[in-house]
Amino acid sequence: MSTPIPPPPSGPVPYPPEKSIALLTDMLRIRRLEEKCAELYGAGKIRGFLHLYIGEEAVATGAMRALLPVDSVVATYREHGHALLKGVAMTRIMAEMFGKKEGCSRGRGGSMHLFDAATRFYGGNAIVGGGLPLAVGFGLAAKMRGEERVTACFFGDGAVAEGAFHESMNLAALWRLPVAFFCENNFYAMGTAIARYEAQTDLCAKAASYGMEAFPVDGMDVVAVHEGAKRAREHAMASGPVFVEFRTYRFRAHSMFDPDLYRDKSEIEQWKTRGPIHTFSARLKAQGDLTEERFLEIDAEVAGEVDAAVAFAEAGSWEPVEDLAKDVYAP
Amino acid sequence: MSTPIPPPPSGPVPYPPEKSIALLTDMLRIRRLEEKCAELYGAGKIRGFLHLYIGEEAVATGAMRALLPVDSVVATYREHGHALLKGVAMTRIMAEMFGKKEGCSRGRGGSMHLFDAATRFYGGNAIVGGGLPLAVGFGLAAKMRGEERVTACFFGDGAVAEGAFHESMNLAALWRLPVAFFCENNFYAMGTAIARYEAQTDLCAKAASYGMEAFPVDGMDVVAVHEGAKRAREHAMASGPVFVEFRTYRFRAHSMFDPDLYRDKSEIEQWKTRGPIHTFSARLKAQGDLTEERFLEIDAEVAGEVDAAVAFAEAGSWEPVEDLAKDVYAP
Amino acid sequence: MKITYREALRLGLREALARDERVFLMGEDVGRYGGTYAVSKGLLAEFGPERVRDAPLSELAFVGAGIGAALGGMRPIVEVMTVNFSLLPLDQIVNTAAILRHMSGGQFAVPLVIRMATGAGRQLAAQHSHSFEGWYAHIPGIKIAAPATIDDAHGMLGAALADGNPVLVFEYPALFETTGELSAEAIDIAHAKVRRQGTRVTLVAYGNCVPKALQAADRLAEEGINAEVVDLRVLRPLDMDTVLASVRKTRRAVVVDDGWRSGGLSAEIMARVMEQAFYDLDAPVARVCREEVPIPYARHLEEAALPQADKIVAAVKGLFQ
Amino acid sequence: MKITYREALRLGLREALARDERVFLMGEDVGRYGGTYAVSKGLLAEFGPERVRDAPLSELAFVGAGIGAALGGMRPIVEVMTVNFSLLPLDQIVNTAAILRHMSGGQFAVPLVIRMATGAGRQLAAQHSHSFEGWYAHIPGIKIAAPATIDDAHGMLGAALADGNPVLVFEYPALFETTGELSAEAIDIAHAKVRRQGTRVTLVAYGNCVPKALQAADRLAEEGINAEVVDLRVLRPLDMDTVLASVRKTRRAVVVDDGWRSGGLSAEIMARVMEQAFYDLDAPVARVCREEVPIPYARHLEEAALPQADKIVAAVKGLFQ
Ligand SMILES: Cc1ncc(C[n+]2csc(CCOP(=O)(O)OP(=O)(O)O)c2C)c(N)n1
Ligand SMILES: Cc1ncc(C[n+]2csc(CCOP(=O)(O)OP(=O)(O)O)c2C)c(N)n1
Ligand SMILES: [Mg+2]
Ligand SMILES: [Mg+2]
Repeated sequence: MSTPIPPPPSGPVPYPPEKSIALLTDMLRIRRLEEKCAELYGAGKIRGFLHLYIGEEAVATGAMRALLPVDSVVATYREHGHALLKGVAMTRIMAEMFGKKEGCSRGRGGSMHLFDAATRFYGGNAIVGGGLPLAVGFGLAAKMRGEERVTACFFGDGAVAEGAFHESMNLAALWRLPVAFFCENNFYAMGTAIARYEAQTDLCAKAASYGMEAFPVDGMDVVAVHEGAKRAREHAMASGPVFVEFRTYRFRAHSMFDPDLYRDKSEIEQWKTRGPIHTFSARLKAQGDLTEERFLEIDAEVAGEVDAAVAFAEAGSWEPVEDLAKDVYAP
Repeated sequence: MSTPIPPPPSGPVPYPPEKSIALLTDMLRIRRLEEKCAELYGAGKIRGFLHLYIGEEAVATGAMRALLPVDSVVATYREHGHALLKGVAMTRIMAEMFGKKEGCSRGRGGSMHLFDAATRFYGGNAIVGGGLPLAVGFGLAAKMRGEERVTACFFGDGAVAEGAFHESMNLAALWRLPVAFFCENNFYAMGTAIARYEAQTDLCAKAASYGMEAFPVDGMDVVAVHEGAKRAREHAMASGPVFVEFRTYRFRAHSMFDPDLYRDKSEIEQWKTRGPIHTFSARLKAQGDLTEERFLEIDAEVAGEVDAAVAFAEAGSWEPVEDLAKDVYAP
Repeated sequence: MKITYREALRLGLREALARDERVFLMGEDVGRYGGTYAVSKGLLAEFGPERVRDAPLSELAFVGAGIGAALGGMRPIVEVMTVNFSLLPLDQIVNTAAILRHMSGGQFAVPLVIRMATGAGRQLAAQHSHSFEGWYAHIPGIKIAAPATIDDAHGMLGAALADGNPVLVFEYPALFETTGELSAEAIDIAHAKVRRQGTRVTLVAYGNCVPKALQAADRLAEEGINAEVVDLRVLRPLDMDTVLASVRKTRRAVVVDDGWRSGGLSAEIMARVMEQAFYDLDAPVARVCREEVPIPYARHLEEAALPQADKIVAAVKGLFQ
Repeated sequence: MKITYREALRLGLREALARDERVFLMGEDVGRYGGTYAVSKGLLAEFGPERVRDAPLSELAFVGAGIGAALGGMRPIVEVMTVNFSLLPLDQIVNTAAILRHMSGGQFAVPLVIRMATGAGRQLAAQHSHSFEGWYAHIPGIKIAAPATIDDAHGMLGAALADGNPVLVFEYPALFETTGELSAEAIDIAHAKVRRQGTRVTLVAYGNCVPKALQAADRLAEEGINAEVVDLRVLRPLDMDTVLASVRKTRRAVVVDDGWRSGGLSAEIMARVMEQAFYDLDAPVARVCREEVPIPYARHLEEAALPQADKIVAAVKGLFQ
């Protein structure tokens, strides 16, 4: 990777302690959920593709807390955290990973296809770039129906190279739709570093191409993310689409099949010093909003939630084979 | 159309008279060929879709004269002029329009699919944006083979909205391929004015998105086009891809089926004052490089070429039905 | 009321827009231009640019946007100008529209209609002459409607909008000028229909091949062969009951298919007849399809490449030899 | 030499790159990452980044660029990571690669090979479990190769490159770990092959269904039914001679197809058998296909959705009732 790595996020956290703790807790919920998933993958309880978000938690956390329940979310195959924070119960997410009927997609979707109509979480899409046109459609529907909601569309840096990105950005800008395009730039598309697939690695520079508002945000700093996402939501609501580049990093391999041979261990280590959870904790501790004791307490609570989710998933049932063809069509 | 219409091209023509006359002749060859095609369409000799280039002749003319025989050309369904000036005989173009075996695509392609291997004219593509990826491939092959040639890819403003444009521009820029992207911006995609389908109507502004060199050119001024295309060719050869926006206008309807109800007649009339042939002739006359007599002489020669082409096409033969399945596969 | 197929399509669109304000039409040149084939002419003036929405040349995105808008509570009618351009948004159709309901465990319906013009016969050459509606019928999760009559041209759109599934409605420029009486009959997208009664052979056709099959049936009648013509109408799901009832009666069948032969819908009809009525057949089912070539521009070659009444007649006679 | 299917693929690639310097490999993560399925592992180090070329997520453009490069004198091997993503570049495949030669009156050959992984069985769910190779076989102008054995995994790439037409080569992750002896046999992309001799029923299969058919044949043998297994190998053009010779001998057939049933390749095989061997059949040809559902994630549902040996056994027994 050629882009220099900035220093770790630091400085005062401008929130009341409860808000900060809530942000921290959410990041931990994603982290611990996924660590458990990795473990269960090893144990054969979870199968298929599994893409971990570990390292990137500040993005979903800061962003989702800036959204309202009426807002719609479209995400990618790396979406456990987004689903969880949009409000899908951890139990139902875990059951989905197990392939159980109690899962949020009835066990049919697995890790890459979490869905939840109630919380307006529209997936979960394993086609890179596939969610962007959908987000445009949600924005269009909201605008035509006069609904006060924003659609947040999460996607990776790799998706920016796809035609779907280009066409969707233009449509959204042309029709001034209330869509926030949240690019999670972790500098790699699978094993390919951004400079090896993008002629223009400054992703915000692309926004001019659509006359669209755009700005970069430190995606390892939950405060910066949260502020950026709030600003983006307001902009989308008031004057149309916006593109935000959240610069982040994944600490794990792309998927459970990836031997991760394409990047230097030192690069990973350097990014880990910017880890969203420990840097945020440190900042809170520094300003007296968090103690190690409290941290361990929260972590234990989260562990409890994860354990309960696993127990729920274990206790779940298999969809009967006779229902295989159910819901191919509306009745 | 919101973009203000500039004054007609004017000023001295910086070429020796022979060169100027050659440019004028080429524009006339396209014009008269197409006027004849329109007439023959009315007579039922030519069928299918027919897209006339009338009004835009300066672009193909100025550009093609900047290219060398070794260069490759990829164009659109509005490509009679490009084929002709790349060196495909008018006789073979006309025979193709008639659907005759002597046509440059054996009568199988018609107006939208002129091809000629010998002159490196690679069509003729009726899928908007479809030619751009091909051009990237030609550029890649040339680069890998160490061949000194440029690929010129012509496409319309409408194609810019397609995903194929985005992906192709990035690939060409990323790999620094010798490709000149020649956008023929006639401000309309069929009946839709550019401001009604592009959030960003300054097409050159898009180039930054790929870190690509780009500049606009008055596409009604054959001198400006020629100079711009030379500059583009040099740039492509020396340092990689370039995007040129040729601002032009079509005087006729989109196709023979188009009732042309979506634009003001006054807009067309105003653009006609910028017509590439009469403004260029006037400039040449003003500087004593052309007389009305000479003009009529040239026009008569061109008419002769057109008549010969029609006679050739009329005299042509039909591909035997038994050959229908020939060349679906290489033998 | 005697109207053209084109007017029937337009009437269907107008009624749909008037009936339900969630309905809107989106596609290239549907508004200001009036539709490439003038199908949506006048609708912009009537319903305004929000609901008759011109889109950029961005098939992938605006089809996907149609899916999103359907999920978001609208009832979009997306026009992909012609089937030839529908390969660009195919990923959205197959990997989202068709599977979302099942993959989400039944949470999401995608009440989306995609209209496209299809078929050859007007010398538009290889890239503009595809007939993929039969090919699309391979995909579970979508329905395919192929109106061959004035009534279907008028009524299938409404039926598709009411269906609640993603429905692809294919329109046939080759039939746009045909005229007929508009009846008051209710139109579904569930059943095939016998368009001509017969006893000795069943001609199974759809879309622009229905008139060709009827023409062939007329000629066959002159030669004493009484042919029944079944119009499939809906290519997915297939109404095999109607086809099989006819084939069991006539004991012979020819499938007429505007698509290429190999792996076309004709093969599926033949396979199902074999599976379900093998012992009722007096001869193998035959087919008349598009020749397996890209469609050439030259008229004589294009004609030779497409199913024609005389080829159907010949195929039927072949069954009696 | 005993190697895996994956190693056989890699060997084929390495030989192709070494043999002809016009050959290059282009696709997402083929280089630095070593290929999603580690097929191209090591090739970057051996041949360098020009010839083992990582591409952006731009399937439409890099497939089109492959076509252009082929026209420009190279011999590109384009990898579309999996068939699931191949709908994005489908327009380039169908509207350019497949038709250019014919449409230009024979002026241009497109000597392009497109490789993609295909098939389900690894709990990857609906968007990552397609099997479209049979569906692609509908398109004239392209050839389709489906290696089911170590020899074919190794040799079909070379045959495809030598062919001079655009060839789609489908690779089966479900078979990547299978091992076998690499023989010296010359590999073509023209013929089907009998993989097991039998007398009483013909099982027609391809790709990852070939082992399933062989397994079913073993079980059937235990029950006294001697099944012949034909591996189609090439899905377009179909080698019907081999299929028909077998069916005429056994008089019964079951087609096994990893694709969806309706309009799948199975239907085409059945249609052709009906057309050409109707009177040789003792029973209608049957088929075992993918159920017509998007593939679910849960293992038991995925298994139920796919062709399996026991379903093949049951289908064969059905023919004898
Ligand atoms: C259209 C498409 N092409 C290829 C793939 C295979 N693939 C899955 S994830 C991925 C990389 C995506 O990178 P990015 O968008 O940066 O997201 P990240 O995984 O880094 O979050 C690729 C190539 C796919 N799923 N879809
Ligand atoms: C992919 C695709 N979509 C739609 C069409 C139908 N169509 C043909 S030309 C055209 C307008 C193209 O406009 P532009 O690119 O500006 O070229 P121009 O005709 O103005 O030269 C459209 C929509 C097509 N041929 N291909
Ligand atoms: Mg990434
Ligand atoms: Mg234009």
